Amino acid sequence: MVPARLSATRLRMLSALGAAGLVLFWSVAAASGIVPRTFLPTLRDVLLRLIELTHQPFAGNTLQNHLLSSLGRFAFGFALAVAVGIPLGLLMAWFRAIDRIVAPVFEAVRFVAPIAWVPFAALWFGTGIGGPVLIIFLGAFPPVLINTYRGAQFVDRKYIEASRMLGAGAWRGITQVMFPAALPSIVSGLRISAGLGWQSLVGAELIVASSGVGYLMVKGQAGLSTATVMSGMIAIGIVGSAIDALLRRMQRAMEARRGL
Amino acid sequence: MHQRRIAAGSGPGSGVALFLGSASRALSAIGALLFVWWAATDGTGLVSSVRFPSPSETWVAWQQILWEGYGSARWHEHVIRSVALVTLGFAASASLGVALGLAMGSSRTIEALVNPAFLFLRPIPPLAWIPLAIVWLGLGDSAKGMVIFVAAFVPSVINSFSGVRQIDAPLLEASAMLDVRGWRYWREVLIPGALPSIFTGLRLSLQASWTTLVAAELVGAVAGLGQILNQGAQDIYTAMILVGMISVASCGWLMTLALGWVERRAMPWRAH
Amino acid sequence: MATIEFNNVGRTFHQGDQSFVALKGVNLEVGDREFVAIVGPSGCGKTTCMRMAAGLEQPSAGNVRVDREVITKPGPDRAVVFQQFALFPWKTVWENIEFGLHSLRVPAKECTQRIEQYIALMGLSGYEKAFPHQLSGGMQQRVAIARAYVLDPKVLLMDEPFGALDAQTRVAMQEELVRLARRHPRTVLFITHAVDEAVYLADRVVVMSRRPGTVREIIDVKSIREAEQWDALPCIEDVMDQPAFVRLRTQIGKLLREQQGRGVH
Amino acid sequence: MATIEFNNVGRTFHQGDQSFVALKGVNLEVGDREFVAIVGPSGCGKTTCMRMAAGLEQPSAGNVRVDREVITKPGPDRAVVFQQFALFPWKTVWENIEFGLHSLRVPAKECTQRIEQYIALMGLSGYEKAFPHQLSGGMQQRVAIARAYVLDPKVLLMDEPFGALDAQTRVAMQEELVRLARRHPRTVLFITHAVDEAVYLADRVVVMSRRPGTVREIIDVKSIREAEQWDALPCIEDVMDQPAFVRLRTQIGKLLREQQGRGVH
Amino acid sequence: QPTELTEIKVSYQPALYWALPFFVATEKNWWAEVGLRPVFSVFPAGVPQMAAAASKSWDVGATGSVPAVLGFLRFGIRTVGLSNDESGTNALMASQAAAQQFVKNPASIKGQTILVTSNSTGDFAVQACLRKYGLSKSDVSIRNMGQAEIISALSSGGGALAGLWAPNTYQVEEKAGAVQLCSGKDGGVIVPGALVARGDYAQQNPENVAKFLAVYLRAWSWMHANRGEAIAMMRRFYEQGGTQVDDVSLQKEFATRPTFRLDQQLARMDRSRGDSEMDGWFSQIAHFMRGTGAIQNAPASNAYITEAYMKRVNADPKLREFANRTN
Ligand SMILES: Nc1ncnc2c1ncn2[C@@H]1O[C@H](COP(=O)(O)OP(=O)(O)OP(=O)(O)O)[C@@H](O)[C@H]1O
Ligand SMILES: Nc1ncnc2c1ncn2[C@@H]1O[C@H](COP(=O)(O)OP(=O)(O)OP(=O)(O)O)[C@@H](O)[C@H]1O
Ligand SMILES: O=[N+]([O-])[O-]
Ligand SMILES: [Mg+2]
Ligand SMILES: [Mg+2]
Repeated sequence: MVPARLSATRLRMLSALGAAGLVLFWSVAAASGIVPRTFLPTLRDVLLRLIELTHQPFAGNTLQNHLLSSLGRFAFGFALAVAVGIPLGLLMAWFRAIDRIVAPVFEAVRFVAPIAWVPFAALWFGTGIGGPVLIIFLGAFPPVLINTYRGAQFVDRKYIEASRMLGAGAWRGITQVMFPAALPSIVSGLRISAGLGWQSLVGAELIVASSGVGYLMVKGQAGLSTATVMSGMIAIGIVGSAIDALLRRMQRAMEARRGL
Repeated sequence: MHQRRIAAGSGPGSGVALFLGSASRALSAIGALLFVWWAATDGTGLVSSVRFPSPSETWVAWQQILWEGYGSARWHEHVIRSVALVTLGFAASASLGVALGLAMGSSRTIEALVNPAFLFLRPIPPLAWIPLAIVWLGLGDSAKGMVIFVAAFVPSVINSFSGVRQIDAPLLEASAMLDVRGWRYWREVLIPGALPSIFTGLRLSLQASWTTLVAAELVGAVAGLGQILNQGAQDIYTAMILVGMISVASCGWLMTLALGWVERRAMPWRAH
Repeated sequence: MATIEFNNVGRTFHQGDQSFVALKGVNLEVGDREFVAIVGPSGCGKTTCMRMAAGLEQPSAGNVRVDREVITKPGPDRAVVFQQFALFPWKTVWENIEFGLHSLRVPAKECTQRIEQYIALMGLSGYEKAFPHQLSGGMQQRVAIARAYVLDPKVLLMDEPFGALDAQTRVAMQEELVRLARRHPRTVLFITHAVDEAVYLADRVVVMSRRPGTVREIIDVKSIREAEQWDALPCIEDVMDQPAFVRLRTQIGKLLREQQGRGVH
Repeated sequence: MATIEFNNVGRTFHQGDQSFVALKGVNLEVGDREFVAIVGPSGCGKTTCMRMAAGLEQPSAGNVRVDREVITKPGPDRAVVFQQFALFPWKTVWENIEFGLHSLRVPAKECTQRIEQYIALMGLSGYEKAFPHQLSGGMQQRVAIARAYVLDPKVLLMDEPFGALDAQTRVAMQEELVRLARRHPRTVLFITHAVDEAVYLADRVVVMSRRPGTVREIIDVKSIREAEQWDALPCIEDVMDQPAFVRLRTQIGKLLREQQGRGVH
Repeated sequence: QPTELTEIKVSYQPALYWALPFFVATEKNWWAEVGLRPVFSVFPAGVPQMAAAASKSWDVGATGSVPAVLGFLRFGIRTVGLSNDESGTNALMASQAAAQQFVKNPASIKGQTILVTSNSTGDFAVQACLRKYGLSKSDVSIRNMGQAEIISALSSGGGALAGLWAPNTYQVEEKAGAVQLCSGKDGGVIVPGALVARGDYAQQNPENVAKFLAVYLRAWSWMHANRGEAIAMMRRFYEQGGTQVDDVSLQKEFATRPTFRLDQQLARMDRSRGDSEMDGWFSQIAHFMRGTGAIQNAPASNAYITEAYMKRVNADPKLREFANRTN
């Protein structure tokens, strides 16, 4: 049975319950002392540190400024991944020839970690914005491409056939049929990709380190300040969740439109 | 019903033929790539070897790691360690991730309960877990396994989840009418219906496992392909980094081929 | 015992900010082991009615009861043949038909026997191991019908089940359905757009009016059929030649045409 | 000028290791502006024939030509109404109908006018902005038909287009199709499982035999229709009352029953 | 003539002792006095710093001795001076729990696992210490990890022995009670820090390199003369780099890490009687790097260490005076 929709209040209640569970788990683990406080600070410690970081600079910047410079790099790399990944995925699904050229290379290269490219990124771009953007791009690109490609490939043939029968060429077939049909899968890909792009940030910030949440976390780790590291994680978590929430909203709007 | 028609004439090839087909295609792509690489570096000197290693330099590095070793082990030892680690982390996280994704997809209550934690923990880089992994699990394989697990978990969950949500409503209704519940509902309706999407997720999880390996092997690796990359980066030994990259890429590619084979077996109703 | 009751049922859909009344004040009682056919113009809400009886949709007003129980969810006591047949693409013909039987805990041997029987009956022999995508449209629909019949349910809900069948198969199916209905009478709600099919099969024919859909008229066929002993006639063509049949068909056809109204000229 | 030729067409499917001959030695010529209907038992290969004419599938043997050109791919010169109507779920009714017109570079104003005309004709007024999932089955099929008609193509390929329509709409559609076909004659290949529909609409009726599907017989209707001046009669019921019509229907029905053979008793 | 300032791209790593002069000189506005306008780029480690030289992201700077040698081999980076002698702060550390045992009986290190960032100055110091204890590399098992991971492991009990450098050494001492067992100095080796310049840049702009060196030297001269003020600036500089250590450790930086005045630099670089002292130090480093497999052949030290720029500072009376100024 299609899972029944829940009322808004019920939904909020359950979500709150889930969040409370997470906090409880953390508190119990921290209080139990199984892990020394240096390594698992209490929620309170972390929140205090988080607040402190917003007005007291650490590693040269306040938390929000670190976040801002990270976001800038992320936006660049992610936008590039989307701009290349979606069209390429659709083209690969529509034209066999492109698929045959791109797929083998891509299938191999995507297994190389974005941070493994750090040395090359540093060699090619030095301190320029290109290095971090390349790293984030490498992280964010594969899920966009794969989900677009597979989503497009698994589009019910009858739609593709209908569009061909109605005289639509490659352009309209791709943009008006394949793309909307694959959209649910593409959005799933975007969600994963945003997550991975955001994660590659730490790697990206290994190249030019004077700002960014990744930099802040590395510094916090070296300074044995787990609260700082966790503040960074929370900041990343919040921003990442916000991006994800945006994408999920898109996903739901689409589901509703199609009566799913 | 119309999706069948496209490939109908050829019929599903045998696994071996498919493998050989994609292998030969890949080989020709690799050949072309090798040539372009050679032409750009050794051939014309367009790209200086400061920026990118040439094939000859890479060959030398390859010989070095093959016979003398690099990063405290020889090539095959690195490969074996990494493949074992990735397989373990991937298998554990994929099975749990798919299960959670399916559960979230099938019940809005579970979705609402799990979402806060999931959404929040998800964007945290695997790298960021390393200090905690060290503290919790020490320097052994379990710490590395944990980092790989965390990374591979997410794509499995998301794709399984959306796979369930994409199943045609009439099919779910039909199974409700036929009173199919519990384990049978999962095995015969939800899982097969979500399978294409689940496999998309598994592919991404496999990739995440490999890409996280480099990070994971910061947790004190005795051997492993991530170790080649880390050490190569510390030594600015670009040719060796490339050897590491090619090794990782080949391993990942081969594992994907295997996954593709499983996928075709698992979905006999699809015209491939 | 199995009855279906629609008590003042209404259904409103929301399209953006507009709301749109599809059904209003539908009252209908299907007696135990009664065969009721619904005819009505396209879009008048027939499928919606059936989905509510199936428990796949909830009424916005009133309620639907089966055996006096208000329906809230689907159940195996009511088998459904959908307008779009909803076969599982990942199951073979055999597995699709077998699927619902498992929930009924039918012994394995009887299972096999029943499935084989319906596969033969539906002319699907030789296709047991084919997947739905390898079948023609008509064959797929036959599988969907077999999947419902094989359950031998108390209530059978059928939404234009013979729509995609060729004429011959259709006649065979209708005759089979009549035979089943008479031999093991059960409660059937049957949607069709073919008036003669409705008259041939049903005890009563419900004519629905267009938007907002409601029950326009209910025509009793059973009393005439029993009076004229149609069931004794060997085949459908003979029934259709009966003057009473022709009269009923004309009457219902006229009612329908009245509902047709605007739109298609 | 638009003709369709099937030259010794065969089609074999592979199911696992087995191969299975669906069509064998099909020869058929549809003349320019001729209306040919195909009837045949379910699964005999009608849809497969049409898909080959559409260019969606390739014959395993022989070839299919339109205007003497061997068909290799789909094109807007041949509009198709599918058995399963394949509306785009993400487009509204209006957008679905509009889709094909874009490829034809019809001026925007004429576009709007033509779409409006067919929306009215199909009784879809008021549903322009609805999505397919908000429509009833019959309404969806009418959108699919409008989507093909609006293109005004030289060749029209229709696979049981009226299958899901209610009787009244169906008659209206048939009359409309006849009117269109007579006023702007075009080449039509029309699959149906209703014999009277075939006789009413077609210039020639092709009866196919079951597995492996091939042309069993071709019946000329046109000469009789012209001789008896059916087109002068006001409505379909009148045509169906003509003795020549009844004779043809019976003849084709008998042929079909012969093909039915095993399976459905 | 403040409008005529020449831009020079300077690279360093944050929160390190030898980078302090850049901070001080900037605060004091000394760059402009020699006609330079520095543009800084900061790197988390020597490796990306060297790699960025390939795209000319910087012209001059300071770095560790290992990256300096690597930088020459890969990208033709020249070593033009000494930043400091960090022999005392590249050290083998023991965790709080294990320290007692190893202090009492260094021989018990045999068979243990040591966490090091391989092919780093820390690694170099650890190997020197092992030699001092009469052990060889094969007597222990070495694990390669980043410094941050080593800190986590050492302080959580995940590891007992590790090679670290300052200020990481202070972090584990202060916050996890770790103990320094043996420094590079104890092991009898010198771990220098390098002042570097991109090869082609140095050749084309010898004047700018000399000015850069003069500014760097002046900062040290001033700091040694004004210790109190220097410590305060150091704290600020470290905090800016995300490192917080207490005053004791800051004092220790000055106490344990000698720096070199102009005359001392020249003396260490003097090749009039064969190889210079500095040649010897770097040769040892290069030899060690060959041992780790980082490089195939150790380059001759005179290929990358050039005293020409230091001499240039000395030859120019104005620059010489500037470099030695203590105010
Ligand atoms: N989910 C929905 N959202 C909006 N409108 C809907 C929805 N489902 C059905 N409708 C509307 O309700 C009306 C009744 O639909 P229903 O499918 O019950 O018709 P029907 O009588 O079965 O028609 P047909 O004979 O063509 O199958 C239609 O006008 C349709 O547009
Ligand atoms: N992809 C396929 N793989 C295997 N068999 C197929 C495939 N497509 C069609 N067939 C077989 O070919 C035969 C003809 O199918 P087709 O859809 O053309 O029949 P049809 O005459 O249109 O039937 P209906 O009237 O039921 O729509 C059927 O027996 C079907 O099982
Ligand atoms: O500068 N070092 O990274 O040694
Ligand atoms: Mg309906
Ligand atoms: Mg068909």
